[in-house]
Amino acid sequence: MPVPSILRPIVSVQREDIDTRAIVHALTDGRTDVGALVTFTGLCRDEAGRLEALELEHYPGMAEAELTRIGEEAIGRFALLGLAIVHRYGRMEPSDQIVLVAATSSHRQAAFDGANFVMDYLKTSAPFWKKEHGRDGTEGGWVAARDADDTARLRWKQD
Amino acid sequence: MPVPSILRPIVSVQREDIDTRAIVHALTDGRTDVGALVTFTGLCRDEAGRLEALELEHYPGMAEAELTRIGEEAIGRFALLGLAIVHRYGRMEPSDQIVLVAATSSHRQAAFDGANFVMDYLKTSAPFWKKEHGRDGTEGGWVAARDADDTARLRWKQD
Amino acid sequence: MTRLVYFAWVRERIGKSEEDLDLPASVETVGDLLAHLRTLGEEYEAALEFPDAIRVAINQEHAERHERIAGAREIGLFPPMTGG
Amino acid sequence: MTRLVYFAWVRERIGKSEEDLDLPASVETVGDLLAHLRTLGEEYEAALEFPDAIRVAINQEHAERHERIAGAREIGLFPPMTGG
Repeated sequence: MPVPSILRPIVSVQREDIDTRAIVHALTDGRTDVGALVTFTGLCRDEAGRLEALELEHYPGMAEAELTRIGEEAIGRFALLGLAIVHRYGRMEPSDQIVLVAATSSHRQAAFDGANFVMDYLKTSAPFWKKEHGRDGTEGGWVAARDADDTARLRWKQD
Repeated sequence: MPVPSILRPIVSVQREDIDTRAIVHALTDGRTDVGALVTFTGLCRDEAGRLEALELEHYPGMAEAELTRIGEEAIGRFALLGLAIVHRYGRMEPSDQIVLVAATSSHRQAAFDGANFVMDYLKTSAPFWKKEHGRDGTEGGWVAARDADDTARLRWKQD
Repeated sequence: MTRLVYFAWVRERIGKSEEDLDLPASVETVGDLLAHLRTLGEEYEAALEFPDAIRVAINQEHAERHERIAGAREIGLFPPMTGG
Repeated sequence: MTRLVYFAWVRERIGKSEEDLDLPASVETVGDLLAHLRTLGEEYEAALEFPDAIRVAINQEHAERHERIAGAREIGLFPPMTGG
Protein backbone atom coordinates (compact mmCIF):
# COMPACT_ATOMS: atom_id res chain seq x y z
CA MET A 1 0.00 0.00 0.00
CA PRO A 2 1.31 3.45 -0.82
CA VAL A 3 2.13 5.58 2.20
CA PRO A 4 -0.22 8.59 2.21
CA SER A 5 1.69 11.78 1.64
CA ILE A 6 1.57 14.18 4.55
CA LEU A 7 -0.47 17.17 3.53
CA ARG A 8 0.33 20.40 5.30
CA PRO A 9 -2.02 23.36 5.48
CA ILE A 10 -1.11 26.66 3.85
CA VAL A 11 -0.78 29.07 6.80
CA SER A 12 -0.12 32.79 6.71
CA VAL A 13 -0.20 35.45 9.44
CA GLN A 14 0.11 38.78 7.70
CA ARG A 15 -0.55 42.51 7.89
CA GLU A 16 -1.60 42.90 4.24
CA ASP A 17 -5.06 42.17 2.86
CA ILE A 18 -6.07 38.60 1.98
CA ASP A 19 -6.02 37.55 -1.68
CA THR A 20 -8.75 34.90 -1.62
CA ARG A 21 -8.53 34.30 -5.35
CA ALA A 22 -4.83 33.40 -5.14
CA ILE A 23 -5.43 31.05 -2.21
CA VAL A 24 -8.29 29.30 -4.02
CA HIS A 25 -6.12 28.92 -7.12
CA ALA A 26 -3.37 27.36 -5.00
CA LEU A 27 -5.85 24.79 -3.67
CA THR A 28 -7.63 23.93 -6.91
CA ASP A 29 -5.43 24.62 -9.95
CA GLY A 30 -4.74 21.52 -12.01
CA ARG A 31 -6.72 19.30 -9.64
CA THR A 32 -9.41 17.03 -10.99
CA ASP A 33 -10.11 15.25 -7.69
CA VAL A 34 -11.57 18.25 -5.85
CA GLY A 35 -15.37 18.18 -5.79
CA ALA A 36 -15.99 20.78 -3.09
CA LEU A 37 -14.46 24.05 -1.96
CA VAL A 38 -15.68 25.92 1.11
CA THR A 39 -14.32 29.32 2.06
CA PHE A 40 -15.03 31.23 5.25
CA THR A 41 -14.15 34.92 5.41
CA GLY A 42 -14.39 36.85 8.68
CA LEU A 43 -14.96 40.58 8.20
CA CYS A 44 -14.73 43.59 10.48
CA ARG A 45 -18.21 44.84 11.47
CA ASP A 46 -18.92 48.39 12.61
CA GLU A 47 -21.20 47.14 15.43
CA ALA A 48 -24.15 49.29 14.37
CA GLY A 49 -21.94 52.31 13.73
CA ARG A 50 -20.21 52.24 17.11
CA LEU A 51 -16.87 50.96 15.83
CA GLU A 52 -14.20 52.96 13.99
CA ALA A 53 -11.60 50.21 13.81
CA LEU A 54 -10.27 47.01 15.32
CA GLU A 55 -6.67 46.45 16.27
CA LEU A 56 -5.51 42.86 16.01
CA GLU A 57 -2.55 41.83 18.13
CA HIS A 58 -0.92 38.42 17.79
CA TYR A 59 1.84 36.29 19.27
CA PRO A 60 4.38 36.04 16.43
CA GLY A 61 5.62 32.51 15.92
CA MET A 62 3.00 30.91 18.16
CA ALA A 63 0.18 32.21 15.94
CA GLU A 64 1.60 30.44 12.88
CA ALA A 65 2.40 27.31 14.91
CA GLU A 66 -1.09 27.13 16.42
CA LEU A 67 -2.85 27.66 13.07
CA THR A 68 -0.68 24.91 11.59
CA ARG A 69 -1.57 22.53 14.44
CA ILE A 70 -5.30 23.25 14.01
CA GLY A 71 -5.00 22.87 10.24
CA GLU A 72 -3.20 19.53 10.46
CA GLU A 73 -5.84 18.19 12.81
CA ALA A 74 -8.61 19.30 10.44
CA ILE A 75 -6.92 17.70 7.41
CA GLY A 76 -6.61 14.37 9.20
CA ARG A 77 -10.02 14.43 10.78
CA PHE A 78 -12.02 15.30 7.66
CA ALA A 79 -9.72 13.80 5.00
CA LEU A 80 -9.38 17.20 3.35
CA LEU A 81 -7.60 17.48 0.01
CA GLY A 82 -6.33 20.95 0.83
CA LEU A 83 -6.59 23.64 3.51
CA ALA A 84 -5.47 27.25 3.86
CA ILE A 85 -5.69 29.50 6.91
CA VAL A 86 -4.82 33.20 6.58
CA HIS A 87 -5.15 35.57 9.55
CA ARG A 88 -4.33 39.26 9.53
CA TYR A 89 -3.00 41.48 12.30
CA GLY A 90 -2.82 45.26 12.64
CA ARG A 91 -5.59 47.79 12.15
CA MET A 92 -8.85 46.76 10.41
CA GLU A 93 -11.71 49.02 9.48
CA PRO A 94 -15.33 47.96 8.99
CA SER A 95 -15.74 45.73 5.92
CA ASP A 96 -12.03 44.74 5.97
CA GLN A 97 -11.22 41.04 5.80
CA ILE A 98 -9.72 39.59 9.01
CA VAL A 99 -9.46 35.86 8.41
CA LEU A 100 -9.85 33.34 5.60
CA VAL A 101 -10.23 29.58 5.88
CA ALA A 102 -10.47 27.61 2.63
CA ALA A 103 -10.97 23.83 2.58
CA THR A 104 -11.21 21.39 -0.33
CA SER A 105 -12.46 17.81 -0.36
CA SER A 106 -13.98 15.21 -2.65
CA HIS A 107 -17.48 15.51 -1.22
CA ARG A 108 -19.20 18.54 0.16
CA GLN A 109 -19.73 17.83 3.86
CA ALA A 110 -16.04 17.34 4.62
CA ALA A 111 -15.16 20.78 3.27
CA PHE A 112 -17.98 22.41 5.27
CA ASP A 113 -17.02 20.58 8.46
CA GLY A 114 -13.29 21.18 7.98
CA ALA A 115 -13.69 24.95 7.61
CA ASN A 116 -16.18 25.14 10.47
CA PHE A 117 -13.90 23.10 12.77
CA VAL A 118 -10.92 25.33 12.00
CA MET A 119 -12.90 28.47 12.85
CA ASP A 120 -14.13 27.02 16.16
CA TYR A 121 -10.60 26.06 17.23
CA LEU A 122 -9.03 29.23 15.88
CA LYS A 123 -11.41 31.39 17.95
CA THR A 124 -10.42 29.78 21.23
CA SER A 125 -6.81 28.72 20.75
CA ALA A 126 -5.02 30.85 18.15
CA PRO A 127 -3.18 33.68 19.93
CA PHE A 128 -4.89 36.77 18.51
CA TRP A 129 -6.59 39.55 20.47
CA LYS A 130 -8.94 42.30 19.30
CA LYS A 131 -9.04 45.82 20.66
CA GLU A 132 -11.86 48.15 19.70
CA HIS A 133 -11.55 51.80 18.76
CA GLY A 134 -14.85 53.70 18.99
CA ARG A 135 -16.08 56.27 16.52
CA ASP A 136 -16.35 58.75 19.39
CA GLY A 137 -12.56 58.68 19.69
CA THR A 138 -12.51 56.36 22.69
CA GLU A 139 -10.29 53.34 22.95
CA GLY A 140 -13.04 50.85 23.55
CA GLY A 141 -10.90 48.25 25.23
CA TRP A 142 -10.17 44.62 24.59
CA VAL A 143 -12.90 42.37 23.24
CA ALA A 144 -13.89 39.79 25.86
CA ALA A 145 -13.79 36.10 24.98
CA ARG A 146 -17.25 34.64 24.45
CA ASP A 147 -18.53 31.58 26.30
CA ALA A 148 -20.35 30.72 23.06
CA ASP A 149 -16.98 30.20 21.37
CA ASP A 150 -15.95 27.64 24.01
CA THR A 151 -19.29 25.89 23.57
CA ALA A 152 -18.92 25.83 19.78
CA ARG A 153 -15.55 24.17 20.15
CA LEU A 154 -16.90 21.47 22.46
CA ARG A 155 -19.17 20.05 19.74
CA TRP A 156 -16.12 18.57 17.99
CA LYS A 157 -15.02 16.54 21.03
CA GLN A 158 -14.74 12.88 20.18
CA ASP A 159 -15.46 10.12 22.69
CA MET B 1 -41.36 48.88 14.75
CA PRO B 2 -39.94 49.03 11.25
CA VAL B 3 -41.15 46.31 8.91
CA PRO B 4 -38.18 44.15 7.93
CA SER B 5 -37.42 44.51 4.26
CA ILE B 6 -37.88 41.32 2.28
CA LEU B 7 -34.49 40.13 1.17
CA ARG B 8 -34.39 38.06 -1.99
CA PRO B 9 -31.55 35.75 -2.95
CA ILE B 10 -29.47 36.42 -6.04
CA VAL B 11 -30.23 33.44 -8.32
CA SER B 12 -28.69 32.62 -11.66
CA VAL B 13 -28.94 29.52 -13.87
CA GLN B 14 -26.40 29.96 -16.62
CA ARG B 15 -24.23 28.23 -19.19
CA GLU B 16 -21.18 30.46 -18.69
CA ASP B 17 -18.58 30.05 -15.94
CA ILE B 18 -19.23 31.42 -12.45
CA ASP B 19 -17.60 34.71 -11.43
CA THR B 20 -17.29 34.15 -7.69
CA ARG B 21 -15.49 37.42 -7.15
CA ALA B 22 -18.35 39.44 -8.68
CA ILE B 23 -20.94 37.58 -6.60
CA VAL B 24 -18.98 38.16 -3.40
CA HIS B 25 -18.64 41.84 -4.21
CA ALA B 26 -22.39 42.08 -4.76
CA LEU B 27 -22.98 40.61 -1.29
CA THR B 28 -20.36 42.57 0.65
CA ASP B 29 -19.52 45.88 -1.07
CA GLY B 30 -20.28 48.89 1.08
CA ARG B 31 -21.61 46.73 3.94
CA THR B 32 -20.29 47.20 7.43
CA ASP B 33 -22.76 44.80 9.09
CA VAL B 34 -21.45 41.61 7.48
CA GLY B 35 -19.19 39.65 9.82
CA ALA B 36 -19.11 36.32 7.99
CA LEU B 37 -19.08 35.12 4.40
CA VAL B 38 -19.23 31.45 3.49
CA THR B 39 -18.93 30.25 -0.09
CA PHE B 40 -19.44 26.72 -1.35
CA THR B 41 -18.21 25.81 -4.82
CA GLY B 42 -19.05 22.46 -6.37
CA LEU B 43 -16.53 21.32 -8.98
CA CYS B 44 -16.52 18.61 -11.64
CA ARG B 45 -14.33 15.65 -10.59
CA ASP B 46 -12.79 13.20 -13.04
CA GLU B 47 -13.71 10.22 -10.81
CA ALA B 48 -10.17 8.87 -10.70
CA GLY B 49 -9.63 9.50 -14.40
CA ARG B 50 -12.77 7.69 -15.56
CA LEU B 51 -14.70 10.83 -16.49
CA GLU B 52 -14.22 12.97 -19.59
CA ALA B 53 -17.11 15.37 -18.96
CA LEU B 54 -20.46 15.91 -17.29
CA GLU B 55 -23.51 17.17 -19.10
CA LEU B 56 -25.89 19.16 -16.91
CA GLU B 57 -29.53 19.31 -18.00
CA HIS B 58 -32.04 21.54 -16.24
CA TYR B 59 -35.72 22.48 -16.29
CA PRO B 60 -35.68 26.11 -17.46
CA GLY B 61 -37.91 28.32 -15.38
CA MET B 62 -38.48 25.75 -12.66
CA ALA B 63 -34.74 25.63 -11.86
CA GLU B 64 -34.65 29.38 -11.14
CA ALA B 65 -37.96 29.21 -9.24
CA GLU B 66 -36.82 26.29 -7.08
CA LEU B 67 -33.45 27.88 -6.26
CA THR B 68 -35.30 31.07 -5.31
CA ARG B 69 -37.66 29.14 -3.01
CA ILE B 70 -34.76 27.35 -1.33
CA GLY B 71 -32.86 30.62 -1.00
CA GLU B 72 -35.77 32.47 0.56
CA GLU B 73 -36.25 29.71 3.10
CA ALA B 74 -32.54 29.81 4.01
CA ILE B 75 -32.58 33.60 4.42
CA GLY B 76 -35.53 33.45 6.78
CA ARG B 77 -34.36 30.44 8.72
CA PHE B 78 -30.80 31.61 9.41
CA ALA B 79 -31.37 35.40 9.34
CA LEU B 80 -28.88 35.76 6.52
CA LEU B 81 -27.82 39.21 5.39
CA GLY B 82 -27.34 38.04 1.80
CA LEU B 83 -27.42 34.89 -0.30
CA ALA B 84 -26.50 34.00 -3.87
CA ILE B 85 -27.05 30.71 -5.69
CA VAL B 86 -25.53 30.19 -9.14
CA HIS B 87 -25.92 26.88 -10.99
CA ARG B 88 -24.53 26.08 -14.42
CA TYR B 89 -25.90 23.83 -17.14
CA GLY B 90 -24.31 22.41 -20.28
CA ARG B 91 -21.02 20.56 -20.58
CA MET B 92 -18.50 20.60 -17.72
CA GLU B 93 -15.03 19.13 -17.71
CA PRO B 94 -13.03 18.05 -14.68
CA SER B 95 -12.06 21.04 -12.47
CA ASP B 96 -14.87 23.19 -13.94
CA GLN B 97 -17.15 24.97 -11.49
CA ILE B 98 -20.74 23.66 -11.41
CA VAL B 99 -22.43 25.49 -8.55
CA LEU B 100 -21.77 28.37 -6.17
CA VAL B 101 -23.60 29.20 -2.96
CA ALA B 102 -22.50 32.32 -1.08
CA ALA B 103 -24.07 33.36 2.24
CA THR B 104 -23.41 36.36 4.46
CA SER B 105 -24.43 36.93 8.08
CA SER B 106 -23.44 38.86 11.19
CA HIS B 107 -21.99 35.84 12.98
CA ARG B 108 -20.24 32.85 11.55
CA GLN B 109 -22.48 29.89 12.24
CA ALA B 110 -25.47 31.33 10.35
CA ALA B 111 -23.46 31.71 7.15
CA PHE B 112 -22.10 28.14 7.45
CA ASP B 113 -25.54 26.70 8.16
CA GLY B 114 -27.24 28.76 5.46
CA ALA B 115 -24.86 27.62 2.71
CA ASN B 116 -24.95 24.01 3.92
CA PHE B 117 -28.77 24.01 4.05
CA VAL B 118 -29.02 25.41 0.52
CA MET B 119 -26.73 22.68 -0.83
CA ASP B 120 -28.69 19.91 0.89
CA TYR B 121 -31.99 21.15 -0.52
CA LEU B 122 -30.55 21.98 -3.92
CA LYS B 123 -29.24 18.41 -4.33
CA THR B 124 -32.65 16.85 -3.80
CA SER B 125 -35.10 19.41 -5.11
CA ALA B 126 -33.57 21.68 -7.75
CA PRO B 127 -34.34 20.27 -11.22
CA PHE B 128 -30.86 19.51 -12.57
CA TRP B 129 -29.60 16.17 -13.88
CA LYS B 130 -26.07 14.99 -14.58
CA LYS B 131 -25.05 12.69 -17.39
CA GLU B 132 -21.55 11.24 -17.50
CA HIS B 133 -19.32 10.93 -20.52
CA GLY B 134 -16.47 8.44 -20.06
CA ARG B 135 -12.92 8.92 -21.25
CA ASP B 136 -13.24 5.68 -23.18
CA GLY B 137 -15.79 7.40 -25.42
CA THR B 138 -18.81 5.80 -23.77
CA GLU B 139 -21.85 7.71 -22.72
CA GLY B 140 -21.80 6.67 -19.10
CA GLY B 141 -25.43 7.29 -18.44
CA TRP B 142 -27.33 9.40 -15.97
CA VAL B 143 -25.98 9.81 -12.46
CA ALA B 144 -28.26 8.10 -9.95
CA ALA B 145 -29.66 10.06 -7.02
CA ARG B 146 -27.94 9.20 -3.76
CA ASP B 147 -29.81 8.10 -0.64
CA ALA B 148 -27.16 10.02 1.30
CA ASP B 149 -28.49 13.25 -0.20
CA ASP B 150 -31.99 12.53 1.07
CA THR B 151 -30.55 11.76 4.49
CA ALA B 152 -28.54 14.98 4.53
CA ARG B 153 -31.67 16.94 3.79
CA LEU B 154 -33.59 15.31 6.64
CA ARG B 155 -31.28 16.79 9.28
CA TRP B 156 -32.86 20.22 8.72
CA LYS B 157 -36.40 19.02 9.51
CA GLN B 158 -37.95 21.05 12.29
CA ASP B 159 -40.44 19.59 14.76
CA MET C 1 -54.63 20.84 -23.87
CA THR C 2 -51.97 20.35 -21.28
CA ARG C 3 -48.29 20.80 -21.99
CA LEU C 4 -46.12 17.91 -20.87
CA VAL C 5 -42.34 18.40 -20.55
CA TYR C 6 -39.79 15.62 -20.02
CA PHE C 7 -36.21 15.67 -18.76
CA ALA C 8 -33.10 13.46 -18.54
CA TRP C 9 -33.78 9.74 -19.11
CA VAL C 10 -37.54 10.27 -19.09
CA ARG C 11 -37.08 12.55 -22.09
CA GLU C 12 -34.70 10.12 -23.77
CA ARG C 13 -37.00 7.13 -23.34
CA ILE C 14 -40.17 8.93 -24.46
CA GLY C 15 -38.17 10.33 -27.33
CA LYS C 16 -39.32 13.92 -27.13
CA SER C 17 -38.79 16.83 -24.77
CA GLU C 18 -42.37 18.15 -24.81
CA GLU C 19 -45.82 17.65 -26.22
CA ASP C 20 -49.36 18.94 -25.81
CA LEU C 21 -51.91 16.33 -24.77
CA ASP C 22 -55.67 16.26 -24.44
CA LEU C 23 -56.18 14.44 -21.17
CA PRO C 24 -59.42 12.52 -20.55
CA ALA C 25 -61.62 13.90 -17.77
CA SER C 26 -60.99 10.72 -15.79
CA VAL C 27 -57.34 11.76 -15.29
CA GLU C 28 -57.73 13.78 -12.10
CA THR C 29 -54.52 13.36 -10.12
CA VAL C 30 -50.79 13.08 -10.72
CA GLY C 31 -51.10 9.35 -10.07
CA ASP C 32 -53.88 9.07 -12.68
CA LEU C 33 -51.71 10.91 -15.19
CA LEU C 34 -48.79 8.49 -14.78
CA ALA C 35 -51.12 5.51 -15.28
CA HIS C 36 -52.69 7.15 -18.33
CA LEU C 37 -49.35 7.95 -19.99
CA ARG C 38 -48.29 4.31 -19.72
CA THR C 39 -51.18 3.40 -22.04
CA LEU C 40 -49.88 5.67 -24.81
CA GLY C 41 -47.22 3.34 -26.22
CA GLU C 42 -44.18 1.31 -25.39
CA GLU C 43 -41.85 4.32 -25.21
CA TYR C 44 -44.04 5.69 -22.37
CA GLU C 45 -44.14 2.22 -20.84
CA ALA C 46 -40.32 2.15 -20.87
CA ALA C 47 -39.98 5.63 -19.42
CA LEU C 48 -42.47 5.03 -16.61
CA GLU C 49 -41.85 1.37 -15.81
CA PHE C 50 -40.73 2.30 -12.28
CA PRO C 51 -43.28 4.96 -11.35
CA ASP C 52 -41.71 5.50 -7.91
CA ALA C 53 -38.58 6.82 -9.64
CA ILE C 54 -40.54 9.55 -11.44
CA ARG C 55 -40.85 13.06 -10.04
CA VAL C 56 -43.65 15.34 -11.20
CA ALA C 57 -44.01 19.12 -11.18
CA ILE C 58 -47.24 21.02 -11.84
CA ASN C 59 -46.68 24.53 -13.16
CA GLN C 60 -43.01 24.18 -12.16
CA GLU C 61 -43.67 23.20 -8.53
CA HIS C 62 -43.06 19.73 -7.11
CA ALA C 63 -46.30 17.76 -6.84
CA GLU C 64 -47.23 14.60 -4.93
CA ARG C 65 -49.13 11.69 -6.44
CA HIS C 66 -52.49 12.63 -4.86
CA GLU C 67 -52.45 16.22 -6.12
CA ARG C 68 -55.06 17.24 -8.67
CA ILE C 69 -53.95 18.36 -12.08
CA ALA C 70 -57.04 20.35 -13.01
CA GLY C 71 -55.99 23.70 -14.45
CA ALA C 72 -52.35 22.75 -14.91
CA ARG C 73 -50.74 24.61 -17.82
CA GLU C 74 -47.53 22.61 -17.72
CA ILE C 75 -46.66 19.28 -16.16
CA GLY C 76 -43.03 18.15 -15.94
CA LEU C 77 -41.88 14.54 -15.55
CA PHE C 78 -38.30 13.69 -14.63
CA PRO C 79 -36.04 11.38 -12.58
CA PRO C 80 -34.79 12.20 -9.07
CA MET C 81 -32.58 15.26 -9.26
CA THR C 82 -28.80 15.12 -9.25
CA GLY C 83 -27.65 18.73 -9.41
CA GLY C 84 -25.18 20.50 -7.17
CA MET D 1 17.23 33.35 32.52
CA THR D 2 13.78 32.79 31.10
CA ARG D 3 12.16 35.03 28.53
CA LEU D 4 8.67 36.21 29.47
CA VAL D 5 6.41 37.70 26.77
CA TYR D 6 3.11 39.49 27.41
CA PHE D 7 0.18 40.27 25.13
CA ALA D 8 -2.99 42.40 24.99
CA TRP D 9 -4.12 43.75 28.39
CA VAL D 10 -1.56 41.65 30.26
CA ARG D 11 1.12 43.53 28.31
CA GLU D 12 -0.58 46.88 28.90
CA ARG D 13 -0.92 46.38 32.66
CA ILE D 14 2.60 45.07 33.21
CA GLY D 15 3.84 47.93 31.03
CA LYS D 16 6.24 45.96 28.85
CA SER D 17 5.97 43.39 26.11
CA GLU D 18 8.86 41.16 27.20
CA GLU D 19 11.59 40.72 29.79
CA ASP D 20 14.19 38.18 30.89
CA LEU D 21 13.78 36.92 34.44
CA ASP D 22 15.86 34.76 36.77
CA LEU D 23 13.26 32.51 38.34
CA PRO D 24 13.91 31.02 41.80
CA ALA D 25 14.30 27.23 41.88
CA SER D 26 11.09 27.04 43.93
CA VAL D 27 9.09 28.14 40.89
CA GLU D 28 8.43 24.74 39.33
CA THR D 29 5.05 24.91 37.61
CA VAL D 30 2.99 27.37 35.62
CA GLY D 31 0.88 27.94 38.73
CA ASP D 32 4.02 28.70 40.79
CA LEU D 33 5.13 31.18 38.13
CA LEU D 34 1.87 33.14 38.26
CA ALA D 35 2.07 33.34 42.06
CA HIS D 36 5.71 34.43 41.89
CA LEU D 37 5.07 37.16 39.31
CA ARG D 38 2.39 38.72 41.54
CA THR D 39 5.09 39.41 44.14
CA LEU D 40 7.13 41.52 41.70
CA GLY D 41 5.15 44.75 42.04
CA GLU D 42 1.75 46.31 41.75
CA GLU D 43 1.75 46.34 37.94
CA TYR D 44 2.07 42.53 38.03
CA GLU D 45 -0.55 42.39 40.75
CA ALA D 46 -2.90 44.38 38.50
CA ALA D 47 -2.20 42.22 35.45
CA LEU D 48 -2.68 38.94 37.30
CA GLU D 49 -5.41 39.83 39.79
CA PHE D 50 -7.74 37.28 38.15
CA PRO D 51 -5.39 34.35 37.54
CA ASP D 52 -8.15 32.23 35.97
CA ALA D 53 -8.36 34.76 33.13
CA ILE D 54 -4.70 34.29 32.23
CA ARG D 55 -3.56 31.85 29.57
CA VAL D 56 0.02 30.60 29.50
CA ALA D 57 2.15 29.15 26.70
CA ILE D 58 5.51 27.41 27.19
CA ASN D 59 7.75 27.59 24.13
CA GLN D 60 4.71 28.76 22.13
CA GLU D 61 2.44 25.87 23.12
CA HIS D 62 -0.56 26.18 25.43
CA ALA D 63 0.26 24.99 28.95
CA GLU D 64 -1.92 24.04 31.93
CA ARG D 65 -1.32 25.24 35.50
CA HIS D 66 0.26 21.99 36.67
CA GLU D 67 2.85 21.82 33.88
CA ARG D 68 6.49 22.19 34.80
CA ILE D 69 8.42 25.12 33.39
CA ALA D 70 11.91 23.63 33.74
CA GLY D 71 13.83 24.20 30.52
CA ALA D 72 11.37 26.72 29.09
CA ARG D 73 13.09 29.20 26.78
CA GLU D 74 10.02 31.42 26.41
CA ILE D 75 6.85 31.72 28.45
CA GLY D 76 3.92 33.76 27.15
CA LEU D 77 1.14 35.24 29.30
CA PHE D 78 -2.04 36.57 27.75
CA PRO D 79 -5.83 36.87 28.11
CA PRO D 80 -8.30 34.42 26.51
CA MET D 81 -7.99 34.67 22.76
CA THR D 82 -10.38 36.63 20.56
CA GLY D 83 -9.16 36.14 17.00
CA GLY D 84 -11.14 35.03 13.99
